[in-house]
Amino acid sequence: MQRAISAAEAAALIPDGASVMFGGFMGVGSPDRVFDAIVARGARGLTIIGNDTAFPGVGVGKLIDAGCVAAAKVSHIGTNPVTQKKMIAGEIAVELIPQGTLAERIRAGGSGLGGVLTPTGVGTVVEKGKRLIEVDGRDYLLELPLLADFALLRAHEADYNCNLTYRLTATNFNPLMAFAGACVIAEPDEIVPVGVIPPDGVRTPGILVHHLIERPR
Amino acid sequence: MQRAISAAEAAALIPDGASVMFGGFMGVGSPDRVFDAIVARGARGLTIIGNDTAFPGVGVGKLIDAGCVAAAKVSHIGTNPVTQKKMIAGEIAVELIPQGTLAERIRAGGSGLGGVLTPTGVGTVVEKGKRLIEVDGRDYLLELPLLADFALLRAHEADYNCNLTYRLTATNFNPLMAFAGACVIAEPDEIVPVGVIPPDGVRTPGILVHHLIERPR
Amino acid sequence: MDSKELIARRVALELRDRTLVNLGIGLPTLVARYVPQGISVAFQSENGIIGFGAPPPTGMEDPHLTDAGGGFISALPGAASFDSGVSFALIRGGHLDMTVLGGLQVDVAGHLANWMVPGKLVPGMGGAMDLVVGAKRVIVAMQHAAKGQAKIVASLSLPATSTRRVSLIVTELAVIEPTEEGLLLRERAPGVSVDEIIAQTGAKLLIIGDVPEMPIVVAERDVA
Amino acid sequence: MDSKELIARRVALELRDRTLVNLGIGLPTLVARYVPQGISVAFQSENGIIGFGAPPPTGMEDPHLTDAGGGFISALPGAASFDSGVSFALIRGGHLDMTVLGGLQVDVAGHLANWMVPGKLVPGMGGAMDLVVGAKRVIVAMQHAAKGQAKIVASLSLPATSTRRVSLIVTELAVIEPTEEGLLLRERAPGVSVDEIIAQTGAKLLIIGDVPEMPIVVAERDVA
Repeated sequence: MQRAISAAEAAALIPDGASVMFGGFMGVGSPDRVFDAIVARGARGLTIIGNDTAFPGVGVGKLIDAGCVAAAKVSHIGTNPVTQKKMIAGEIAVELIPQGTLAERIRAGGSGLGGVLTPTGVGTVVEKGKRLIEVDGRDYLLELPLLADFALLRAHEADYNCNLTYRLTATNFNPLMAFAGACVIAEPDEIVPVGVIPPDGVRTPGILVHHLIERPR
Repeated sequence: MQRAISAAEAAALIPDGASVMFGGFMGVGSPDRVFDAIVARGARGLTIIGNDTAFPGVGVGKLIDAGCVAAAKVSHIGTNPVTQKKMIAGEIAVELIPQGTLAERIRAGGSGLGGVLTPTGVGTVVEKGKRLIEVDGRDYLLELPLLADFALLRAHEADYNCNLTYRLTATNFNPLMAFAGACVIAEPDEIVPVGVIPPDGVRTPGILVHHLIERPR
Repeated sequence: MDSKELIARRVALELRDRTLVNLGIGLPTLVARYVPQGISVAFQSENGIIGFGAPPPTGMEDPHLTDAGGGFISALPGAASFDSGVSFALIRGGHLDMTVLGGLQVDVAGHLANWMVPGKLVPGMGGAMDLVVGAKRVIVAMQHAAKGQAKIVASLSLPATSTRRVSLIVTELAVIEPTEEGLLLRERAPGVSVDEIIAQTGAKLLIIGDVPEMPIVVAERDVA
Repeated sequence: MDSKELIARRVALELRDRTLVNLGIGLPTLVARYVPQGISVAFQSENGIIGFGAPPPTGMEDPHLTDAGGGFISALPGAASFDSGVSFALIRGGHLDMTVLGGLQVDVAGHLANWMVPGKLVPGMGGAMDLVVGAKRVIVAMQHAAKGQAKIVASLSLPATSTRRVSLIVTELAVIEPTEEGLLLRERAPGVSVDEIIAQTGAKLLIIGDVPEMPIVVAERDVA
């Protein structure tokens, strides 16, 4: 077992230009303390990968506000006018990905698949540049795996082995991203002794997690 | 909410010739009471889809012994000499599928994907008859979705809404198969009132389950 | 009754017992208020829960429990929560009986556009493309026209959400069913004439015999 | 010390601290007994658990908790259980640091065959193909020869498990590393000469300088 690190230490691990997956859905289930530390560090040029860009001043929206982000691969930016403004100004390159496809691409990356075939997006602008593959007379898009230099997770409980649990709709993309970051950093609400989380209660095996952020004080 | 049914009622739902997914790994986490009822009904010509054929007289092995099975799509038959004997005699058509590929094909079927690309099996006899697809210079096999007429699950707890939990290594293929059966039948160890299983404890949402087998008495 | 409420009360009649239903953000969310008596529906929110309920009492909001718009919700007894992979396995895998979505345009082929207005508004598709592809029935709940512009059109000027034909369009003026032959006018709102509907529609409507007034759910329930 | 124990004690030296390791059924399972002091390893069983331990006390066996061979195991504090999809996401996704597998044949290219003997024995590949493709290191732990037949051969006569070159072969006679240039003889068992190894090997071995005796783990631990 290793010690938990501070949010500032985590932010120092993430270099400018890194690709960063983050849990969260409209800011719910996001690693907020790590986000604050990334802003405090003044990171630049990040590629962020997650469901949405939340709201100005909320969740990953703080990174957008502070100019940390060069590119975003997300399913939705409709609730963050700052993202929209920066996209139109050419400051942030936005790739819009259907939400289910985003989930599958992250899962494919984390589980060693070369891609998945999805019916979602066939016949729309989403198919641009992608291979169409026919199976049993139906067309599918070949969607490719997504991986990232870092995966920043928000968990509910962590034990000393880094086993994680999540809470209700704060779960969202977090368990998928735990497989897809070269360095996985989890920010839990609580840290408990080994054995407090029963084996069947674990949602992310601790072996996937490289660093745990210390408990909020 | 609807009433739980008996194992015999479940067996009566499954016609000769049906395709049947079943949970279990060497017989652990298998719907044993439904298996017994299928044998008692004298079912014939079933196509079974699961990890393995367990042992003679154990789990799905009982269906093999009783002559219920015409075809098996499994990853392993090494622990069941009866399966091997019937395969050699031409009584059971066995398709051997790598275990991880079997899991992904079932998941693809249950989640509306047209297939997945896996590196597993490339360059081996497993690739026979399959499309090879190159992504970023690496070859993958296109593995197609698996669905079945029935999915027979073994659960630990079920609530009146059919929400399910599983226990330790009895989990195995059960949660994946819950998405992939046209008719999903779950055999729980315990049935508890709604609310006893908290939302974060549910491993299979009850909306996927069509019938619950009554509790063992 | 304002037009949104009318639409929601009509859409609620499409709910069937013991089904799983996803309601889009905005107008579609209202449908949950009008579930008919005797009908038990499980609502899914694509951010990861089945069985959510009305907002909790003041001071009891849980920051880990919101709908897809980020608004506080509650969980009903027997609810189930899950990750986004499972959520879209449910949606894309054909396990969702019905989705109710807002619309920007629907064309004569029943194709929906609801996720962007190029150069103006680019919110992103979120879960809409998966929902339209995967749900067994797709109901579009929208205002019949916007700023004097017809939203039911001969062909889409906005990017499509899917090439799938939606199941039903419900507006404050009419209920229209896209069919192989075209847009079939099924019902008209109380007090609205067929001519008024035609005047506000940018695509040819099929009209067969008398067009009845739309029924609606009268009672309001405190379900979600 | 019998040959299986010798192999297991040598393979155990390949274990690294803070890693995830999968042990195949049979001989490889023995490796868990000889984890070196100061090394903390998490063992995965592909039927769905990380952190399993030795069989429980008599009468405390849990029918819901077995290894991939169906034998009763226990769970250590901090264990995690999961479904087969997650289990193989771990394996195929590169999250498994090492797997130890039995072998029927390994050829000069380091390709493994371990899942069937056509016409004789067709157990099926189970998880072996995924393990060989996905684990960061693949160790083959096997008897050097079987019934007088070499198992390390010029080319496979049995169906391959994968086209990937395995990382290391450990037998009761030798430790051999498949490399781009061929099979490199790294170590010989205590008291075994290089000539004896060559005589029992069906493929050319690369021999560079003196071949040292293989070290082994001496202490036995009660871990799993």
